[in-house]
Amino acid sequence: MTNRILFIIMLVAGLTAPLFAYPVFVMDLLCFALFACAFNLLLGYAGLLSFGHAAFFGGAAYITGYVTKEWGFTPLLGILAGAGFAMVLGAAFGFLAIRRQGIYFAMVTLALAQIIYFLALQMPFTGGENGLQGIPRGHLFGLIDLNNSLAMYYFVFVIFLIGFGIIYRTINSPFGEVLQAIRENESRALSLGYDVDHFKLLAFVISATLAGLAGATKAIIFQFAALTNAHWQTSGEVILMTLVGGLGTVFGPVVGAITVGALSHELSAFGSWVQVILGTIFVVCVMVFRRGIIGEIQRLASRKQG
Amino acid sequence: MSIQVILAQALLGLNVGVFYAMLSLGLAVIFGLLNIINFAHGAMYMLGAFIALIGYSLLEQWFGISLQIGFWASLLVAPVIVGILGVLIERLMLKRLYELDHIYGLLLTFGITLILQGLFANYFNVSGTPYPGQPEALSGVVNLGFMYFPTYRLFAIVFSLVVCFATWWAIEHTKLGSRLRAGVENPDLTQAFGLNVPLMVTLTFAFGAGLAGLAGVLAAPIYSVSPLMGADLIIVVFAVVVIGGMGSIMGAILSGLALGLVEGLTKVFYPPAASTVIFFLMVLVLLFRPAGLFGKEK
Amino acid sequence: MPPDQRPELLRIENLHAWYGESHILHGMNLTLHEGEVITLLGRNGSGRTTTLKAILGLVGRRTGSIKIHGTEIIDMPTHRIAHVGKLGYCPEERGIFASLNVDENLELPPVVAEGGLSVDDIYTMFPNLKERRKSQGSKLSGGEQQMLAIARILRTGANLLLLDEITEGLAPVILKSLDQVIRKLREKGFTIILVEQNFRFAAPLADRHYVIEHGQVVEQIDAADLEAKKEQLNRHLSV
Amino acid sequence: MNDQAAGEQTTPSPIILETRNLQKDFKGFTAINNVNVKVETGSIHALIGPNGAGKTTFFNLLTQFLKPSSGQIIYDGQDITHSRPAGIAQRGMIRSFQISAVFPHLSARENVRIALQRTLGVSYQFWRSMRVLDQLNEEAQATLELVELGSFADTKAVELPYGQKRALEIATTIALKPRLMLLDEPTQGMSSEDVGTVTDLIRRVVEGRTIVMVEHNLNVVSTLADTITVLNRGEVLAEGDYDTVSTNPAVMEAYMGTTDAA
Amino acid sequence: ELTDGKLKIGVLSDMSGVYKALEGPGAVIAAKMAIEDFGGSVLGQPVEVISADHQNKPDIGASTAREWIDAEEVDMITALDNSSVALSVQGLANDKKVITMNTGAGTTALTEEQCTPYGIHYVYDTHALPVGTATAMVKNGGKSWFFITADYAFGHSLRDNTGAVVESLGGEVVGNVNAPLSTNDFSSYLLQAQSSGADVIGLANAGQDTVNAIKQANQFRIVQSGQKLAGMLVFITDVHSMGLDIAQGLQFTTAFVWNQNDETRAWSERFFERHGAMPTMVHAGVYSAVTNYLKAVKETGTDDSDTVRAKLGEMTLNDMFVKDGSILPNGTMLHDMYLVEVKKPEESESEWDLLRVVSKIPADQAFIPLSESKCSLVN
Ligand SMILES: Nc1ncnc2c1ncn2[C@@H]1O[C@H](COP(=O)(O)OP(=O)(O)OP(=O)(O)O)[C@@H](O)[C@H]1O
Ligand SMILES: Nc1ncnc2c1ncn2[C@@H]1O[C@H](COP(=O)(O)OP(=O)(O)OP(=O)(O)O)[C@@H](O)[C@H]1O
Ligand SMILES: [Mg+2]
Ligand SMILES: [Mg+2]
Repeated sequence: MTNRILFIIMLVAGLTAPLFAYPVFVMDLLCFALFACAFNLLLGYAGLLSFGHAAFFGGAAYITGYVTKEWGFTPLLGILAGAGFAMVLGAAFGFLAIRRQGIYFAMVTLALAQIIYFLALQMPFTGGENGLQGIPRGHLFGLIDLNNSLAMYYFVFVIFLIGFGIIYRTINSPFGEVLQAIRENESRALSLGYDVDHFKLLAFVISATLAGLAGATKAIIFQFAALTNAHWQTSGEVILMTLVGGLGTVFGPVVGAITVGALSHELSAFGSWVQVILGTIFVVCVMVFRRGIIGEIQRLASRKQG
Repeated sequence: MSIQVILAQALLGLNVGVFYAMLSLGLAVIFGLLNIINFAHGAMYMLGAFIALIGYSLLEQWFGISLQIGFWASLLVAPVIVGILGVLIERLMLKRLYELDHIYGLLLTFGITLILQGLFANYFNVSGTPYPGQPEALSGVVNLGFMYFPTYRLFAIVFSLVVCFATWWAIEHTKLGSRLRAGVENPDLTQAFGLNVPLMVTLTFAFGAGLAGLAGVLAAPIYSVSPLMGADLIIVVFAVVVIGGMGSIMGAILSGLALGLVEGLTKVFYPPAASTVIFFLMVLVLLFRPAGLFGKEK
Repeated sequence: MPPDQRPELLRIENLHAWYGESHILHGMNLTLHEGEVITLLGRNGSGRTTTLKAILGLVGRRTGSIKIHGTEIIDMPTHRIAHVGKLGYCPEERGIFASLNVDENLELPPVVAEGGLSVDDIYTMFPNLKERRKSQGSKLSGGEQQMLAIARILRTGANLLLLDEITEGLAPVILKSLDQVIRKLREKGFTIILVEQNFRFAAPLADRHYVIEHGQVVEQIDAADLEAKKEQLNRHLSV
Repeated sequence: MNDQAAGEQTTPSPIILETRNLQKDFKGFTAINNVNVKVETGSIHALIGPNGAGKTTFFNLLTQFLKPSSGQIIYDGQDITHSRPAGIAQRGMIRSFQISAVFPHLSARENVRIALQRTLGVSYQFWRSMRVLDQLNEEAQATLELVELGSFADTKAVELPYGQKRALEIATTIALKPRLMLLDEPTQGMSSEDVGTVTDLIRRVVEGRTIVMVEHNLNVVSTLADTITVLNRGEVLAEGDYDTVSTNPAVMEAYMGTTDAA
Repeated sequence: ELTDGKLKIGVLSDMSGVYKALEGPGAVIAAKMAIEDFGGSVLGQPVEVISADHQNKPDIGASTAREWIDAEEVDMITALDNSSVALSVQGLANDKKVITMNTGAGTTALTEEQCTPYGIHYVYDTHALPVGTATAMVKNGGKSWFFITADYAFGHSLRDNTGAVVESLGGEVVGNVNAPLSTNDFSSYLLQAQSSGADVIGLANAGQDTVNAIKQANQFRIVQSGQKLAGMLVFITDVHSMGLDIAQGLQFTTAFVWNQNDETRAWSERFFERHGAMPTMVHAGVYSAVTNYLKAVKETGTDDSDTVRAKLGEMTLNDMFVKDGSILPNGTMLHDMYLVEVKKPEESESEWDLLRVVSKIPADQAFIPLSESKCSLVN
């Protein structure tokens, strides 16, 4: 019920956003929202804390940038290539990390992501510290000029909706049900005949792919693939976004990404105070506001009903 | 490449290694015994360095107190102040999170890190302020035959090693370690046995924090004091703790030293990988020894 | 000296206890004299475990009065109760620390009074444990964990023992030796509260039985009256 | 070993599970030593023995939660010594745990449904709606009724009292329609009337399946078990029906702790 | 007339990192001083300044610039003190037809391979820097060089150009090691340089990195053991923070010395009052760039980028920073540079009296001549 209302709000807000906000900025938020949703699928629903998701986000951006710039891929194909790369990378990471649990899992993903960061810094095609610049936005289906920021915006919005839809469906699927069971009691799920590792791996790959989708899209929007996106702080940021919005809620990551993104943007004039303010918000969230924004709303709503 | 060069670089590696060891030790105490992932450990290290800096050169300017806290005094004052901060953080905040997923502790300390870094970045140059208070007695160089090595760096190496091994001894040769682990695993029952778990936890946290502060003071004369000096370091130190094996005090110390060496030598043979080699090793270690080099399989 | 003329050790009056919102104990009253062994009987979920936990301050909230040797402990923090009351607790889920080995588990609880058993005594009593002394708590068999849970409070010198379902999962051969252990402890003057499903085990050991239903004492039966009241007891314990 | 039993029946019962020289060492400690056990199809086979004898370890080996150090496990004519745990469950060999194992934050119905869902073959389909699972509700309810949990279908497992948690666990296990059920101390921690319920339950569900159980409660063992294997220090001490085993002096000494008959 | 009714200048700089002291907040002050000195308005409209921190990250720089151009309608962007950032912003601004007047970045790529019709390179580049310094050092016997290079566009460009100068004078480059931007411990790299036995250790980095490297070289007695350090890009703020004890005798190339003459001194003292430190060449450059940009707008009567850029190309620039300067089609601002030496402590008369001019490097020698330019706009 709440979800339906929220979905309508999100749809309307998304469709009208370019009217009252700077489109590129909203597109950036959408990318982070999708990224956070993908991350949430893993942490909120499979109970796996990945501290290396920036590798998929940033890695996909490089691939998309490279294939569109150097091989002349169309933007759509380029984005798919980026997401596809994230999928493969996700499978590899997953294969190595899934066998570990809890904090070890987080650490392995972090270590693997640092290695990707290293490659991004050292490989010739990424441009090192300079980043991969001048990625063309190109034409969608050979027709629509994406240099037009409205066209670009709605293209991004559609990508976001598709990604969001996939995640929503995954959570509410038979697969999602098994994931939850695994999170609750892993060895019991195993003894019931579920190949726990396969389920976790699939969840990991879906999450990585969609994180990659977000990063690939970002590369086209900004015409840039940069190290920042692959840095561990980006992995940290996406965790924060998810938590602020509400871990394990469908819309939480979206709201979290918008809140954190908008805050850092609005506060950027305050220099280092941004950090202080964001830090304070997180501390407050963790201490008294743990369900996150959406989680709290849902609690209030259900309390009213009940 | 001559043996001298390798030796010189190894010594520099050891220099880095003692800082890894000290930080990962503090982290391992908090992380391994209390199960708290203290992301703010890097910020506490930074804080230690700033306390030394402020104590030495800014007290008068800031607070109008004509008092100078020299380097030696800082070695005591800074860990105590950082330890008190640790007590506050633990008592006022972390304490309420123990029943929840560990991720909340991580997030809280992440937030605290942002606050601390941000605060200092407002007043100090991000790229660093030199610490002027290096004691005269340690300012020379020692001729080691194959190189000139700054006396202070030698002092830092020896001092850190002493602190690390003393801590290890204290934890392993008292019941403290097992009591803490029990207190974390099942605090209710441990208290029912008559152990004051909250106090133990607070003091341990404060101690770990104090170690970070101490490392910060030691680092100040070598590196410039900067609000971000702990930011990237913390990630590396996490890796060191994992490689050493969570919960293993000796593991944290030894792997800190060893990885400092490895990193130092990588800087010679393939400099670009120096900042990443530890993560490669971490992946390898976790693949073949999931519990870390010194960790016990759970 | 007949048990109820000995000095009073524990007096619980009008004890209420809650887990979060749920109100579990509804005014318990219970008295225990030094050297007595009593059992708390009742069906699953009647609140026996909760009674023990309430004594130790391990419930969400508790009101009423609990006095040990005349000292009110209702407002005391948990970690002081063990020392003040010289008591040892063996929880129903055993509470073996997975991250500690057998030796460490055994030596964990601090000594609260003189006169506890030495580690060697304990290993003589439980030879199985001796063999496994370097094993991680999590790797012990169910029964080994149970033995360890009992063993470790015998070391502390506590003389008031709260034992929750200690016979669960033990082979008859171990039960026999456990029976001996309890008897010995009783002779030595320990005061014991036994929470037991295994009535056959508990009945011959206890001086008195309290029957608990819905968080209240509904019946108190002296050992001597047990035969006479058997029927009543059965009514309480089964449907 | 089962010659006698086989001789009494018109057709020799096939053996559903067999271990050959099974062995498990933990760092210099042998928990299971050269164990040969055969379990007949359709029987209730109890495993008893003093604490630490290796019963749970034996279960863990059967279900591949632990890898055997040596020896073989033959299930249904096939060597499963090196299969994956999930694979074994998929072949119809399901276990319950000594320490209660449910999905605490799922309702009783969902707990059972998770088990039923596996046979539906949709578990990897992340693109399907969860509504495909509604077809299982009826069967889930029926299974819950079987263990007298019908009225608790919507209760979260964590909120169930202990005895009912065990019942739920058994319901989940049955839902998989196992051919071979491994129950580790199913009555542990239950009051006498719950023990009765569970004993009845086991008797009821054994129709058409085989059960291997670890149990300390000799009442339960004597009423339920067709065959009993006694383990001691990782080795088979005795085997046979209750009367044979309970009068075996070695068993009496090692397990009952007496020399007179139980 | 102004297309959008106002003129906005963006100062995009490193406000918090390694380059904060040499450009950063001081650049905003310099830009504001230029506007005030110009009268605060042009063509009847007020001139605004906005500023932001690019954090030395090219993506952050580019997205800030994009937002400035799209949403704030910024007409000119200056500072850009990081070569990676400058390249990305110049590229983006070119797409959007906005003038950039880079005062802080060094790489010659800005006016060579990646030159644009709207990009102007104002203060110094990695060709101008070594011309004076490296020439002087090689001539004094520093034949073999080992580089410690900041691992990004600027460092690489500086190392390559310096290497080329060294080799053209008959010297040789015996080794190189790349150190990440904002390294706080150079000791390992310094020891590698030491063991290479090179005569000169060339520091192809800037700002705090250079300061740290020089200080640590001092700790390890590298200069005392006979090797020379060559700071390829040193600012007066760096010298100030190192102190004369450590820095004395260091030679380097600069475009501006604050106490060179009365005009520079007068401006610098005004700047000092507002900023608390004497201006670097980059601060002075920002002032000059903004002033000349406003002049061009005023004279052409429009903020149209093509017109203004054409006008800038025609003007001869003269102010306290530059004498007879001109802007080439590839964007290079041609002007004289100076080889300076850090004074000995006893020579210094005041806290900021730190440098002595050794020689002047004429504009035509300092910068790449148009005839050799690789810029596609030139040929
Ligand atoms: N942590 C808890 N939170 C909420 N309710 C609880 C908790 N622990 C126990 N309860 C409830 O309190 C009631 C009494 O439980 P208690 O454990 O005291 O029963 P018991 O008599 O010891 O029975 P058992 O034989 O099951 O151990 C039960 O209804 C149980 O569901
Ligand atoms: N992972 C392990 N590592 C080392 N030793 C182990 C491990 N698991 C079990 N053991 C040991 O193997 C022996 C057999 O254990 P097991 O759990 O099989 O006993 P059990 O027969 O089930 O006993 P109980 O009736 O007490 O549950 C025990 O002594 C136990 O300590
Ligand atoms: Mg109980
Ligand atoms: Mg067992």
